[in-house]
Amino acid sequence: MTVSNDLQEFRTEVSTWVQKNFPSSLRGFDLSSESPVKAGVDTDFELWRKKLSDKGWGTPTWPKQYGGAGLSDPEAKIIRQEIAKAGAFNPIPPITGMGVTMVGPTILEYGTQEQKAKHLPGIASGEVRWCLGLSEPNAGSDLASLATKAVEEGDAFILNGQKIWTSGAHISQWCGAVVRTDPKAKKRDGISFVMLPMDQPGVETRPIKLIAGSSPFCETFFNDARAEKADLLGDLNDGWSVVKRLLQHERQSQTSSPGAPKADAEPLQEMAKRYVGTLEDGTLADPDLRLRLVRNLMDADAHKLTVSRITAEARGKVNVSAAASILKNSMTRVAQNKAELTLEMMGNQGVGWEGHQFSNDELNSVREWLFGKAMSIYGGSAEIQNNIISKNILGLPETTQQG
Amino acid sequence: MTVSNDLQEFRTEVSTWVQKNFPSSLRGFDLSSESPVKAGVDTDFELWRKKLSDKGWGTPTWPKQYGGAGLSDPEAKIIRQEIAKAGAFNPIPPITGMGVTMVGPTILEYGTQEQKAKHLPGIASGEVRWCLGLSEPNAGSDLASLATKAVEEGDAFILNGQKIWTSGAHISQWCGAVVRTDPKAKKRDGISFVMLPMDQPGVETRPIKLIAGSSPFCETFFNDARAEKADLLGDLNDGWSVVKRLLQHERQSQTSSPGAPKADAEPLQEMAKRYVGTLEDGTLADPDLRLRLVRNLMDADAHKLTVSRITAEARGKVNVSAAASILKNSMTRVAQNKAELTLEMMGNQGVGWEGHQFSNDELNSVREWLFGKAMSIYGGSAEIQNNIISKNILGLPETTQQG
Amino acid sequence: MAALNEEQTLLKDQASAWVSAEAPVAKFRAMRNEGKEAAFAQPTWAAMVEMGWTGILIPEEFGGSDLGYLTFGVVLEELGKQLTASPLFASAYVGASALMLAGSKAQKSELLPKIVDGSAIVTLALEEGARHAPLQTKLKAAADGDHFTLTGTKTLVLEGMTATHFIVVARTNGKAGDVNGLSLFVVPADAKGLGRTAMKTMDSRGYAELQLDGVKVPSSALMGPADQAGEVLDEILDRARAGLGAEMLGVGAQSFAMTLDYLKTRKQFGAVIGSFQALGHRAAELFSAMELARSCGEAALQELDGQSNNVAKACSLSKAKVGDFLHEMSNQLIQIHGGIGMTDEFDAGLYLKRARVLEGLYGTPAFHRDRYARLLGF
Amino acid sequence: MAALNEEQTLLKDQASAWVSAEAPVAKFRAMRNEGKEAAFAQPTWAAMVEMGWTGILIPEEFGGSDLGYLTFGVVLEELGKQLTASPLFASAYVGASALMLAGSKAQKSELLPKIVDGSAIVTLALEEGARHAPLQTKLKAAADGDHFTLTGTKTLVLEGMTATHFIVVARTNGKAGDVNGLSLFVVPADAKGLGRTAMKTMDSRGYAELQLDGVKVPSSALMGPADQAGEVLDEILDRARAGLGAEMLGVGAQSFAMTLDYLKTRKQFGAVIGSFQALGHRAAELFSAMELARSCGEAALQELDGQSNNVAKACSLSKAKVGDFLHEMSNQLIQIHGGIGMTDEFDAGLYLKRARVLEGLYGTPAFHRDRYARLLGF
Repeated sequence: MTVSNDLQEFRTEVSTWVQKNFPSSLRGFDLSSESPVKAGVDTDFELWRKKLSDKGWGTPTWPKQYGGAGLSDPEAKIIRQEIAKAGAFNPIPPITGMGVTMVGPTILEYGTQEQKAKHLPGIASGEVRWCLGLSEPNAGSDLASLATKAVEEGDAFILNGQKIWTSGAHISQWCGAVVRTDPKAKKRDGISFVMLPMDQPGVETRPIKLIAGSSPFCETFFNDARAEKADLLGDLNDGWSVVKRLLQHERQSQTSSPGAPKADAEPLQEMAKRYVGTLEDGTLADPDLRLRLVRNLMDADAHKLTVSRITAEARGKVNVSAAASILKNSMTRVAQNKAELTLEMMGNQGVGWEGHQFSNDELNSVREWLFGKAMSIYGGSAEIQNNIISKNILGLPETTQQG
Repeated sequence: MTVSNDLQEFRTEVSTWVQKNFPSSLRGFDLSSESPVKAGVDTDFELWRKKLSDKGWGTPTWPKQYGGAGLSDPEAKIIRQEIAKAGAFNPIPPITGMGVTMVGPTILEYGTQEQKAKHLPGIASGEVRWCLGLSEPNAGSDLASLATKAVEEGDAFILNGQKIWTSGAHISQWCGAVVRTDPKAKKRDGISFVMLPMDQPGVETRPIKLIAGSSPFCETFFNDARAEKADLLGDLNDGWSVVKRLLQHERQSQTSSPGAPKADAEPLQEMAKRYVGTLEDGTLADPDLRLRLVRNLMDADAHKLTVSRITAEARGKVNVSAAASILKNSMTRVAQNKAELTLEMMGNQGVGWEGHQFSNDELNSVREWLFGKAMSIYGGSAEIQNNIISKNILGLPETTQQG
Repeated sequence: MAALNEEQTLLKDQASAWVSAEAPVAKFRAMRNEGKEAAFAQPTWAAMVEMGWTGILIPEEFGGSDLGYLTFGVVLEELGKQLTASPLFASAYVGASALMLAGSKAQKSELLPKIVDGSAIVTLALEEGARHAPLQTKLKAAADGDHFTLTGTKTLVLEGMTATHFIVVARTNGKAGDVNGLSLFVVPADAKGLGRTAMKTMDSRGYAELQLDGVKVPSSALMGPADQAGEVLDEILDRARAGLGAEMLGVGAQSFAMTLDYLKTRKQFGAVIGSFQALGHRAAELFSAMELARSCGEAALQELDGQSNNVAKACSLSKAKVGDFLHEMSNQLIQIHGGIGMTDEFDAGLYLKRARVLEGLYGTPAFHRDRYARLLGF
Repeated sequence: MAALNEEQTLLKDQASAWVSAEAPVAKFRAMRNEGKEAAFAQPTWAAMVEMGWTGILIPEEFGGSDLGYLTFGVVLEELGKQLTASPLFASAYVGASALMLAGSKAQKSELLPKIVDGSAIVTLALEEGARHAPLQTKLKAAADGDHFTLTGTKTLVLEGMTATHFIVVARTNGKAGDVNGLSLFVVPADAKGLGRTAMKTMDSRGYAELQLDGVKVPSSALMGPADQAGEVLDEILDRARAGLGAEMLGVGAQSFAMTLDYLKTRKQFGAVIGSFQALGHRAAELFSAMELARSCGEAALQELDGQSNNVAKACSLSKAKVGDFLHEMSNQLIQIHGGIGMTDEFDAGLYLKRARVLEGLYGTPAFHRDRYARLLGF
């Protein structure tokens, strides 16, 4: 009883505060990863960032001394809900890249007092953007075979090698990188996780052009790049456990409901009716498309219901469980299939790349369809997720050298 | 030119002969494996068997001295076509079990003069039914790990062990069995292929009841069963190559077009309309079922077209090529899917097991649906076929201990 | 969503323990082999009544415990795991739901207590043709004075051979296809002119075909207003569908467990077959499909307990998604077991046959995809 | 069926050698990067004319070699393998087919020889809205005296920016949806009142949008009788669909080859990824699907050469089955290549984009499943 009363009061407090402080000029502000927001581009945006992070509400569950608000998950949920209700948004996660979603939680778990004090406040305030150097050209799904070397030199590591798919590397201030610190140890044993500033001579980034056009991804080259030993996260040569944890947080952050439609987004079935038309009885004029469409909508519901069920069963504990693999695959399937169906219903209007003959929605649908092909590749491919499910959840035996 | 003229004359000769000799009493005679025909049950049947086999037309491509007619494939095809046209049938393959389809061709390839002279005529005349002892309870898709032992004793082998899925064993006169003749050799090296009479004290058969009801399959037990050394097919301990060949012939015999409908069978779409009804525009009243139905019909067409294409490309050579694996899987998929669709369209009438509330067609559809589940298991499971395709056709590497 | 409360967790454990000890699939097989018409074992049924499962949905004033649909679903799932056959679903779930939604005070007071104590078996008599299409109901109920005369036939009536009362869907007006003109009647099994014959179905459950040949019932047998039953019938059927979803989850969960166990124990090519990646990934896909289907199945039961206005959509989602999962799961149960799965002495066939019948009952996945789309306005 | 004759085998080898040497995907990429409006390389096109490919369908009396559809399909498949772009399909295949089926003696004698020598590029202007639905044609052709006046717009006109003549599908009678009232007109690209603008599509081919603003053409521009073009248009489109099927087989075959090569060379977890059974089986499934699709694609071309009455069914089968295979194949091309497959500098994306546009052109697989079912009477 008392608890829920307190929550009720807290909800009122949050909603009043948000209404009072969220600048109306920012309604409908585009936070999409397509155009990553840089802190300070806009004074109102800057104002809102500062007000929210001063209260620690950008990272509500983080400890107060590190820039959080030390709140419980139910309280954090209320903040999310009230911010959404007010048509506002939390700017901190997007402008910190991998900071809030992946790096922060991992530092909280593995970091020393000093590391927490050094790195978390900058993330919580939204002033430091982070990228992650995990994959390499010859180590995609197979992180254990990475080749970037880090050699100890005085109180630092000297890094040499190439990373790929470092999202936002060209606009980040810090990078968390997996590196090989013991070349002699067998694959997974000799690697460590280090943190280093991007603004140094030894670091070079090159954006990657994707099939969908320009992208937030980069190749990142380390030529004698420096990482302080003090910025080694976790134990030396024990980077594997840190990375596994990171990837869990990544899957976690990728299992939110698919293509979470903006409030104003047109439901798929309405778009279908607009392009395809309906029969006398009001059903879609293309019954073949209709069947595949209803399947997709059902799959989307099933995914949403599973997210809430698993959260409820986990009794609100942050869930980085094995279920994340199931959810990542189901969300990917729903989103990629939705993108295919969207193109199919747009028909002749769903093949555009540029130009006035196509609406922006139509052009975006094509780009999103292409970009979405990455969902089943990054963050552990669909195949890797199935390996995890069959081994970690179902307890099926390791398939010798079968990955 | 001359060739095709000769063929034309031959066609006339065959059609006249068939019309003259096929007893009209046998029209519509049930040859289904459900009720295996025994030679001699019916005088007209017996008469027809004798007339056809005397001409060697039951096994037209086999050499004359072994009871065949020594004809070419085009000529054999003409015999098949004319027999079908006349509403007649070739009784020899069904009443000899595995004799014509699998054992005969293998003996022709691996047998000694003596073996051919001893075994082929009985098959060609339809007087000797053969079964095959391949699978064992612990060696299903994995023949190499079979346990039935054969020990040399004088001029014979003494067999001990159990076979399973020996089709028609309880009504066969002879059996071809894979046995282990060298327990010390590694899996595939120590096995041999022997032939033995079923009518001896050391052989016992027990029919197997399936989920679809009674079946032609048996468990067959060898307790000191005798096989003459003279009936060893292929070299000692080289049974593996014989078996591989047998299985190719089996896949071959299983790639004929799916659910090859009897002339009088109702097309699936007509049955669908009868059970489901149609809309004003004449389309099926259940558009969801309609889509899945048309997919199945298209898949059936694609399969048929592929059979003819591959035959044509093979220029009429009997095709035991790798393509057989593709065709076996596609035929299986089409047939199993067709059976599921049939039950679905029958609805409440598609759940019957016995009784007057259901028509014979409805009851048969349920049994065939269940029996058809075996198609993707026997003769090399669907998974085994995919292994064959990926390794033998596509040249992908063996997956260590992954089968 | 479905985090079970303490009560539900206890019941689940009780049901699970009892089912595997007292009503395992072996008993169902024995019953099938006997070919007994009742198609369930009397002691099994008596024990369920004893444990109070017949009262889970029924209000306390009628002797029930009023625990709701999710709770009943917990029991149905456990029964599904062992294919346990009994009138529990037909009578204490569907029959009770029908009476609670549409029954008169008198009908409730008379029948609900008897459902609880097992002295009455009340079942729905709906299906007529090959397709599940409630509006196509033809069975005629002609009003004459203070009576109705019912004439027509019903098929696939669940537990029809042992039922004491039928809730008969009849047409009092209009023609096949009309939503108006449908009415529900409570008809005692011993009514004059009512004949029933057992149907031997592939799943060996106790279905019956009913012939109503001028069966006379008093107006008091009418449930709710005449001609207006179309809507409440849909509500009754949605409850039935959600219940089937729960049983199907049980059938599917057991099928998966049997398959997973086989993958871990069966050896071929010198390794357990579960170590073949193609099979490992298939197991992963099946498990994922099961988790997604479970969410839909449980959500439907919760919507019923919450009496949300989302019931129809949720129940069609459940029947469609659980149905699709079970369809694939039951086929893979056979495929992965290989030859042994084809033999009658192994249990896989029993699960496959139950799965297919449940898939069609009260609407195939295709029926519910269409309904779901219409509810979404396309 | 498709055992190629000697001539076809020779042509296949010639085409294959020429395409990989002279018109590989690298040239298509370069052309795309230049963003040139023609969307093909003039020398490439000239070479095709030189080799006589423009005359494969055309009777000898008009300067062609009359080798038929299967033969042309052989060439289209080889071009598809390298995504080679040219007006060959639009003009020498679709345009020529239309003239041969519906053109007057005068139109044939004027245009067919020019198609052969490359001095004319004749393309079909059909599509108007978002959906492929020929009967929905709205573009109006009003008869006045010995002229017709055409008004309306066309979209996705293949090679529309370089075409010298358009075969315009127009409505001379009735309303959108009617099968009667459709007519075909030959309209020169320089006709007064005809405007064209390039469309930038994801596959970087040369499509144009046409605006016909009171374009006057003489009655002699009419192809066949007025109002009666519905049927012949379907015959023209079926030829186009079978041709697309051939090109799609080429795109799919190359996608499969790239994927298979990657499976054999890319290492992860210390082994080539093709040794992972899950991927090995996926490759097997894709290869099987390709073989089945190939049979459908080749059969359609053979039905056209045989002028069987089975053409419509065969062409819908081809477009649907080849389309479904290419859809899955192009997605797996990206998936199996992983991150590298997502980068623009690798070719996979070019194949995916081409695949999707071809899938929809002249009817999606769904369109053709529906048509196939109607042809079978359900």
